Amino acid sequence: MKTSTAPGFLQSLSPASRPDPAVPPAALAEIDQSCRGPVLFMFVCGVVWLLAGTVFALITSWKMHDPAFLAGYGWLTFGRVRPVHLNLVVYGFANQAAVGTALWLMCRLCRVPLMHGWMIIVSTVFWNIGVLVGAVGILAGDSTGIEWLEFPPYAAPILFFSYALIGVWTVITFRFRREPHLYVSQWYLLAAFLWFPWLYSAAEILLVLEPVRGTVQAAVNWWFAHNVLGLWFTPIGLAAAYYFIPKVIGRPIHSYYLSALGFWSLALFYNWNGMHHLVGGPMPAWLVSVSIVASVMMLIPVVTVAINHHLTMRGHFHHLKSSPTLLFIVFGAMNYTATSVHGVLSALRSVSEVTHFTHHTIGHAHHGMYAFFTMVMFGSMYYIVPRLTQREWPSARLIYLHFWTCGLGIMLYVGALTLGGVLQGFAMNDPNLAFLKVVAVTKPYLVLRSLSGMLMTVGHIAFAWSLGWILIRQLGPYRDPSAVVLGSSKSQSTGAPA
Amino acid sequence: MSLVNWILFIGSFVVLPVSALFALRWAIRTGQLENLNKGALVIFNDEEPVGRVTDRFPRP
Amino acid sequence: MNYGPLLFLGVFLTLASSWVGLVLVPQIQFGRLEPVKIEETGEIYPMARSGLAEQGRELYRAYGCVYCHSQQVRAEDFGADIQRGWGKRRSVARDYLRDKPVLLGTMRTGPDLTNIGMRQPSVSWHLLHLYDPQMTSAGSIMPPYAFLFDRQKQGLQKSPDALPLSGKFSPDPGYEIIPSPEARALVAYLLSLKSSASLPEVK
Amino acid sequence: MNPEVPTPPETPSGNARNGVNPAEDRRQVSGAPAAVSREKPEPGEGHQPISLWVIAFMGALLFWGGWYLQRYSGNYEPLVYDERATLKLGGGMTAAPTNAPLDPLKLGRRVYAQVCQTCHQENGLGVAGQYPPLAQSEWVQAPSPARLIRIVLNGLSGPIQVAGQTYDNAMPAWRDDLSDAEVAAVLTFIRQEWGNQASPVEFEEVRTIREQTANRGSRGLWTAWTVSELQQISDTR
Repeated sequence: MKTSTAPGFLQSLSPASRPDPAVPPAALAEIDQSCRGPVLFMFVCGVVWLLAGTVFALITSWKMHDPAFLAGYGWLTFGRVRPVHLNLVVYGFANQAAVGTALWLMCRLCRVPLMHGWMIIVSTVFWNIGVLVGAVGILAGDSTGIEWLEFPPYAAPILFFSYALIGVWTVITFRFRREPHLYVSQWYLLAAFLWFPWLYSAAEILLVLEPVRGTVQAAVNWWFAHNVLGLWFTPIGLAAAYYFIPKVIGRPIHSYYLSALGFWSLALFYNWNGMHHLVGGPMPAWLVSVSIVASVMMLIPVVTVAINHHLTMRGHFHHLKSSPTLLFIVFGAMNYTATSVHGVLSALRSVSEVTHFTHHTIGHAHHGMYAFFTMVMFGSMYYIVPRLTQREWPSARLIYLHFWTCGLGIMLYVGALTLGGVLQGFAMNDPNLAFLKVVAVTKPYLVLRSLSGMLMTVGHIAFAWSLGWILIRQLGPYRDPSAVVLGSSKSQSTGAPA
Repeated sequence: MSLVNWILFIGSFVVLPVSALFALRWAIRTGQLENLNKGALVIFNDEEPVGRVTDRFPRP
Repeated sequence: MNYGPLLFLGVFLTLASSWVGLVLVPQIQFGRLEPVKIEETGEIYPMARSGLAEQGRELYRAYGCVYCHSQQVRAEDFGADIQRGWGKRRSVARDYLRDKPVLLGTMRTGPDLTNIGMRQPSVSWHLLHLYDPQMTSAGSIMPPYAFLFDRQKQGLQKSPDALPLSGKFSPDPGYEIIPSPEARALVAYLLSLKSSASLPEVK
Repeated sequence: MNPEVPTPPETPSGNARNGVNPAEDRRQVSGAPAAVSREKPEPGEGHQPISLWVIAFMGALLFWGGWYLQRYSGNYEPLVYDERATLKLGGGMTAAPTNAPLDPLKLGRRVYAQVCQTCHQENGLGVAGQYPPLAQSEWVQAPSPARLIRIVLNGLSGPIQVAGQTYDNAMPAWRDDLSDAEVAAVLTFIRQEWGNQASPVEFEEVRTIREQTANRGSRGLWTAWTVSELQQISDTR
């Protein structure tokens, strides 16, 4: 049901145009219908990159304990497949899963159908071209050599153009919202959509196009790299958690005051964290100290969010057995708390002295990026996709397989590298131990990492299988959506208490 | 420490808290913080009211 | 909270604060550091690298060496960097003035390379090590970079550039292994990595 | 949709809130009489006040942050890298690092790990066909270290026979990078490790030979020894 009052593209750009107050908030089914093409397109592209990134992850991990593996080709050397893995899963998968989820959440929270879907489609096409060009560039040796920003300079404008479309779309949607109140998820989303282009363009300019001198580059690098996680992925992950946890169990969030406190303290402190990656490095003492203090201050938003989510869930944990979305998101939210507290500890100078430069850091990065963020994104997709396709997920077993392989896999991964990293750090700080002995200490943990990676691979294949299957079902005969998807239709109310 | 740095640091220590205080005062006076209790309910509506569980595993 | 502009202003100001604090202030404070003249030797430090070493640096970046090797030495009483001989003093901002990009690194899967040019000045060692790290460092998990070497048929006489390989590392009879220009550039870069000059800000 | 709709009845734990209008809710949050609170043992969700414990926790963290910055900021100077610099200058709270001389064997082991080990290996056996062994080497265990000191200071090039095997590689000069004490320590170490049994090397011996051979090249460009040259030098005490 198209509303005739939807503004045209040019009209929606005009600062004078306002939403028509006579138009009521859109029905959920109408919103889902409008999101179907763009959001599904983004999710499918994201999952394709997830599979490709997983292949590169396995190659990278295997090379760590079997250096002769695929060693004959320059383009497959460790130092190239590793950044390709990172950039594919971060910019290819995580980013598209994040933006797709964010678009759907924005529409739902603003209570408007997705406007100008073509912008999203064009943006997604460009984004995927950018990721492909960037990954091939790295394999060809054009990496910038800057962590989290390896995509060669010629890929960046493509990505930026793509992002700009999303940014414009967000502003339009926000301006034409039909729900006056801003829910906490919207704060996080709007903030993330403002922060990301600032971070990305500043880093691209100051590091690649017109590099600043000396270690100022390192400062910009870690200001950017830590904030991509902290001010882009984390807010979107939290926005999803703040929406789906109350939504799935049908109970409002415990305390809105805590939500506000958590949001503003995150905004205030997270962006100052990055320099703790340079503890002991050639940076002025104050710069590192400021970041250490800000890192410890992160306990405030983390504890607030943890309390808020926990008290919302209290008495409702039995829903974990019945809801795939909740299962993934609660797992992610718990790991958000765990990884953040862990991050606070490893920012301290005395801890960093041991753990810096070791596999511990890699374990921590995956803890945040995977055990928290990616799992929350999986949970979100399990909620969103059936509503867009109007089809049921094909198999509960596949979902369980996905959850347990990925959940156990990432816990094994984080455990192995955290422990192995600490042992590596102690060995490295013992000057009487030859370096090759330090390497030998880490080897069993690197093998464990490969095993956990295989577990997660199984989960990713299961998820891709589910997604492919549900999409194929959509091509098949139409089924009554109200019988398939819970809660998205009034006819479902027969099953709900009156 | 050079003059520029002093200005920057003192400036940030004074300007930031003062502006935060003003923002808070403004927010309270204009009622930005008053209807927070509505906020948590905004994701529920007639279609999906409070109390309805909206997700489950697929049934065979 | 339902007032969009308030949200946008707050969100803008928070990131602006760290943009000023972590990017702008460092740029003002040490973004214009200059090389200095070392009193003992009269050399300008840091010196520009030779063209070959600069080419090697590009390869170091392109092959992602930075993912396993750091180039920063921590202070005497912080970790064991100096006791391990990775440098004679801690690294400071001035050491990196000429580096684009700065390759500090965050991992020590392999040893730190700040001072590798002093610690291991032998070109032939580096070539052997690049060809197959197991030859010089058995048990290492560094990948072999044999693709930086050319396998060619041996002429009447052994080429003077051929790697002195023996045992299980030697090529098929009648063949020899010659380092490519890339391998030589990479080694030239590694040998250029020295930071023992004492600076006013650090003993 | 109307956001003013009161919490519906099916909220499991919030039955007491049935029919409460939002105005009453607000009153309760902003410091209601105790009796009202008791009436509603678990008030409805959505607007729980922040626990005092959380506020106290935040205060403690902020206080700690201020203390840390005051102590470890190095006065916000750009060229101060040591976060304890101001403490060391001011109250003398930390003792200056002592430069106590290291046990020569310990120092020798350390220098060996730093500069020798990459070629001669941790076990002193070298690399077959490339780098000669030091363990059980007749060169290392010679009665006088005169040749060894020369090799370390200026390097060695050309073929050399060690333990019946010929090696043809080049050893670099360490004259610029190792002090007399370090050369003495590392040579003492290799002469007494891996079952080697030879006399320790004295610091004075290194200094004397360093002065004697100072004319073999210049900084960075030292002329390496060849075996035939070294054989001119007596290796007996």
